[in-house]
Amino acid sequence: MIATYTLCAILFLVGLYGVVRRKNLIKVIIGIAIMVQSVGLVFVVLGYSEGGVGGISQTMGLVALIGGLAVMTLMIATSIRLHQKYGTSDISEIRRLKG
Amino acid sequence: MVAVNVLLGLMILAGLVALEMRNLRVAIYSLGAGGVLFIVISFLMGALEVGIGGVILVAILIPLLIWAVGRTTGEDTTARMRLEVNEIFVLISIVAFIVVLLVVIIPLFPELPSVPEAVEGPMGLSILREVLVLLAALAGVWAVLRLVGRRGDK
Amino acid sequence: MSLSPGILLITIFLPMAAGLLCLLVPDRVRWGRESIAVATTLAVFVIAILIFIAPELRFQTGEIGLGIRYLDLYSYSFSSFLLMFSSLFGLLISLFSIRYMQGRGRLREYYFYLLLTLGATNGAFLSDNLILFLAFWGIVMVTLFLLTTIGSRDASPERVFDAGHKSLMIIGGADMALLLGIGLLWYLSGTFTMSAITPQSGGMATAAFVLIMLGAISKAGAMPLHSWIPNMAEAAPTSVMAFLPGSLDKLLGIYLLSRMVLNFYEFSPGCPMSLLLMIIGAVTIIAAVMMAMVQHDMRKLLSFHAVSQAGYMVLGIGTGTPIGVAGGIFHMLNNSIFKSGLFLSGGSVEHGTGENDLGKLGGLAKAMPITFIACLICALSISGVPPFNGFFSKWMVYQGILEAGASQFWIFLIAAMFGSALTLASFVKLIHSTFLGQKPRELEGVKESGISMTIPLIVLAALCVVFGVFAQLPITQFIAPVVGPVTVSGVWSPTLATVLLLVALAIGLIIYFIGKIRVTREVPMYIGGETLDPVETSVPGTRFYDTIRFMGVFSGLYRRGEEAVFDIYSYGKYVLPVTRVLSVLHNGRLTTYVSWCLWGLIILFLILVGVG
Amino acid sequence: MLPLLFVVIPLGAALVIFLLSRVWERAGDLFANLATLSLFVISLTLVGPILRGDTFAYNLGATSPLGIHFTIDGLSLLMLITINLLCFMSSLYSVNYMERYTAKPRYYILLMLMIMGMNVVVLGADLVNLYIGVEIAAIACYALIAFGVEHEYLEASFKYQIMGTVATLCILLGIALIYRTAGTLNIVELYDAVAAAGGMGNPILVFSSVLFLGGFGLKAAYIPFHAWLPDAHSTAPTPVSAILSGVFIKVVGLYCMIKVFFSIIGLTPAFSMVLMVLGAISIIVAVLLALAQWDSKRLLAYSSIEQMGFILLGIGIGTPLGILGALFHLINHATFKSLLFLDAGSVETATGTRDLKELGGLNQRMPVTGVTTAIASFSISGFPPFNGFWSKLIIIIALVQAIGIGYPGFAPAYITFAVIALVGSILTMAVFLKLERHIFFGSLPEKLAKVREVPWLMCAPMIILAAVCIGVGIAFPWVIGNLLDPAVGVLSVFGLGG
Repeated sequence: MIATYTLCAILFLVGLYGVVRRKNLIKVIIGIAIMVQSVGLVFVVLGYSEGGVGGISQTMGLVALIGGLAVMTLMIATSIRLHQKYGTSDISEIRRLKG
Repeated sequence: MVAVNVLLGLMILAGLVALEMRNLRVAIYSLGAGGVLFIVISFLMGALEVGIGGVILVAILIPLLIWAVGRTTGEDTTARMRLEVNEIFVLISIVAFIVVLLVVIIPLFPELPSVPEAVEGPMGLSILREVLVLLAALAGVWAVLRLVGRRGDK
Repeated sequence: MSLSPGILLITIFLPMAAGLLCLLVPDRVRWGRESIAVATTLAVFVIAILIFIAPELRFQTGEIGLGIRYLDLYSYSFSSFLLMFSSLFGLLISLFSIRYMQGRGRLREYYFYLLLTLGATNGAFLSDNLILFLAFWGIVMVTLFLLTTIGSRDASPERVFDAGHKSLMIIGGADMALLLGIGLLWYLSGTFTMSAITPQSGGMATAAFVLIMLGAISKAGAMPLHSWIPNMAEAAPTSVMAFLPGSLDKLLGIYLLSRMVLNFYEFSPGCPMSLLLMIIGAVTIIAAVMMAMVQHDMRKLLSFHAVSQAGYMVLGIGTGTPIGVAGGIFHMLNNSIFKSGLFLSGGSVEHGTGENDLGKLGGLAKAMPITFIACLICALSISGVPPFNGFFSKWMVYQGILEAGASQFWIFLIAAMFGSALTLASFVKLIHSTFLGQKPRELEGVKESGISMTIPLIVLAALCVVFGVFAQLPITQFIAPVVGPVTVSGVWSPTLATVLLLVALAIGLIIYFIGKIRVTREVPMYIGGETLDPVETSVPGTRFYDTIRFMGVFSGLYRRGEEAVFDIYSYGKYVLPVTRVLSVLHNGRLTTYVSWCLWGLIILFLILVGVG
Repeated sequence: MLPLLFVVIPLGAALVIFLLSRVWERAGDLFANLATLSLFVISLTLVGPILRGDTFAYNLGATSPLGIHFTIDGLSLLMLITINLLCFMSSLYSVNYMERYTAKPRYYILLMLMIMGMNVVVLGADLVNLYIGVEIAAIACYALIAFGVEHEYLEASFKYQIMGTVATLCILLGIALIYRTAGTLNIVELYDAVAAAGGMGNPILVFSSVLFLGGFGLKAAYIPFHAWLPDAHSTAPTPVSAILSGVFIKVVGLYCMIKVFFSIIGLTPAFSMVLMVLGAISIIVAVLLALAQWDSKRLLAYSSIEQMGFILLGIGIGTPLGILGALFHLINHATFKSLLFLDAGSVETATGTRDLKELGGLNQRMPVTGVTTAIASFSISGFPPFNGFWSKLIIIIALVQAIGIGYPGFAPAYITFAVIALVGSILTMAVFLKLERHIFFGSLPEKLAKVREVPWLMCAPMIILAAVCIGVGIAFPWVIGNLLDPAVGVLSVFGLGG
């Protein structure tokens, strides 16, 4: 099990790495998607026992996935509009707000 | 468990590919592959609901992303790394975080309880809540995709 | 006659309610607000006298936790005599304002704030609960700011606001110290009820003392928290100056300081805190009076004296001896009388002439006799000339210093006396350049101000004389009940009094003449054969003490004084570079922002999971 | 059934607005205001029953996290009143203000969803419901921030979306760990279950509470998790900014944190110290940042972070008095900060700019805005008799009191934090005097000579909120007795010294 947990953690960190280091809007969203999947997996692994995965854990995993999906839909919409407005998808150039 | 671990390893690989690819379409397909692996893992472990959730996720997210790439840019042209204070700070931060998180959590895993919990539980109303979340997101998308936000603009 | 304790409420809430009424009175009702204000303050004054005559009164509502009551009012000797005087000043100022403020904008607000201030001040004197006291004390600060923003005639809106800003920052900042001090005091004594607090000692009590002292001296205007007064003097209406920094703020600040010394802290002559207060007092006396000597603006000159006089009070209370404390409190009372008298005379002159610059005034003695005489009496009073009241309170302070023990204290005595001399010297300048000397042509046709403005002046000048000639009266009636029996027989001790007096007069006159001789010599009569305006050839009183200003040692100090090095407020500007650095760090990059979050998590993990 | 109303009414209003907006353009104005007003009134009617000790519960469906479970206790009622009062004010203000944006019905729909989300957070009897509330409110909030669909709106929204999602994922992970360790998600049952699982002696629970600290911290925006807030709060449409700064960050951030640290895990000395340190840092850094701003709404946004610091400091003390002060400051900040945002919006509406350098002397031209801003500024600076004075006072007194009854060995820290809080207060004064100086005092620039006061429908909420600031300030014993004591009663049982 420890190996599974560790791999889930690594998957989460890979997603986080994408969020922090990638500057393309779509790449950032991909990073978020990886994180969402990893959290979903954490629930599955946490709820896992010989007989299957617990109902509550599953429900919460579902919450994570659907919640993530909802947010990402909005992110995609926003990123399209951002690209239209700024003419770039580079998040490090989208910084009118500072100070 | 071994199979799950292998699949997880593949997911990580797919994730890395998705993040590193310059071609965004390939990156998204790679993410989709990761999603499929996710679904497989869920079903393998017996998590039917999460698996269905995964299917929904992949089925909606991937086309959306492809569509978004079509509307924006197909190529990730952002520079990989510049020698700037900011970039170095960010790199140090993420590396430090990864190290600290792993150092902190690996000793925790044995502490995690392995008491089995009740396997079945009615999905019931939890679906209703998911619907509400999706509703909010739809309303949001509906608002954000307006072409003109303020009266008098353009 | 027995009064119901509920009468205490009237002194607080009647002015406040009347103030709200003033806010609602429409502009077309002639004299509506003015009559409301005068009638209310008169009523409050009468009630305050009744309360003073009556024995102790206490009004309480139910407890709301932590021993705090919503209202907990208590009148005893100290608070009721202060209540009487604050109401008196309220009455005089509203009388004075009728004419003085006539025709200005924002009158509606002016009377509202004025009455609110009076109510809150009365509330502060009466409240027996530190929290309630703090609330009323704070309201007075807010109304001070609001009254300042009404602004004098000749100041730009920016300047007016900046003066208000400065006063609010300094008093407000000191109030924060006061708040913490009150918290510590509560922690030590276990109660917020002022009459139940027993004198505390020890390290934390000393910290509480210093913090509360900061609050008190910022209100009273002693150094180093004095610098709001001169700025405000230039920007606020003179009646406001007479009302708040001139009288009520002094009463409040010194009241708090005396309560601290008398009731809350183990204060003995010669203890470190006593020394601290005495040093603050002495430095304030000298430094402020030095600044006052070189001012050109009448209001600013008066305001530096307001600071300087606060030094005497702090010095007197700081001695810790009964006579010294009594002297400090008596001086607080006297100062409020002659200082508001002086500010109001200034206001009267300003009302008559439209001018505040001493250089442009002169020769008004004949045109404004009542103002002149009132101003003269108050000026002699403030300089400590017998038989006016300032003399006695200062003398009591001197005696307090002598009784305080340690032989090195002669230095405080010297400072106080020297301060008196310089005060006299600077008032010679004020009187000369306003009422004596050559009358500028622009001021022909200036007439004495109307009766509503002269009555307050007459009352205040009369009080100066009465409290001087019959000094026993206020001391036995007002002050002895607070600090215990005071041996005032020494007041007439001829040797010391006379010597001090003569020394003071002599120094004052010497400085006066030095200044005068130098200036007269420098004024050229003709330039290029043209006959000059008599105004320019007259001896302007404003230049009397430029000699001192340019004297070696002082020139550096004065320059620094003008650069506001001694102004605690000016150190605020050093915050700005820090804010700029922080601002630049927010560079708009999402990645940077997320990295900060990561660092936050890293540190939390290390601290909580790693260690724990 | 009663708790369900807080969800059904906004949801129903959203549906009605959606259906009617095609036919009737102004349906949104009517139904949104009706909904928020009725919610506010309903929440007020609950004060009496709650004081008598009643609690309201509503359970729909199966066992705890799978069904929908709501409860109303003292704390949630306090939050409900605050939320719904401010949302009512904002929706009233929106009627005129939102005219400048297109597609007003969509705005109202999102607003209703956000209100519903916040209500769900407060009502939720288990962590999953709470999380769902956070998620709904957050999604609606992202969209509302982006509502102007111009450069800044989208940028602020996107950054918040990313950071907010990272936060919700942290929260979710925390919930997962707590669930597997304690075996339940019901908040009432969790306290005992967590204690049985070893409480803070259990490293898993410590880990998950750190995740909560980070996740809810990001939502509550204290330093260093704050960076999204100034962008989001300053660019969002003003009524939304008012809700965001006024209640949103408190409901989805602080309220949840209070729940976690007092109703679930229980405070430990280490967490108490961490909360206080975070609070103190937020106070000082944010107020300095606010001092540097020239955009009125950005200044207010930074000042919100600072005020969150005060609340966090109060929570961190952990004594009943500290929590009382924190909750009192929470509702006070909600009123005066929303008021300040509405005022800034009015100034922007009237003059077309938020740049302090271009404004000045508006007191004569905009009396209502001027007076209400002055009241709010005095309130936030902690001047008596306004409400901010009392809550700051209580927090300071609580810190002093904690020297005696707090955790042993923390005495110097309590004093230090008190000093920091006071220094922060002084700087707050400077910040708001700057705002007053550059907008309402000083001389009126020539091009603003024709500025007029905003319409009465925008003035009304400002006046009401100003009246609340004064009213709460004068009648604070009533507020403490009727609203705050029941709320603290829910928590301090588990806190320190209770």
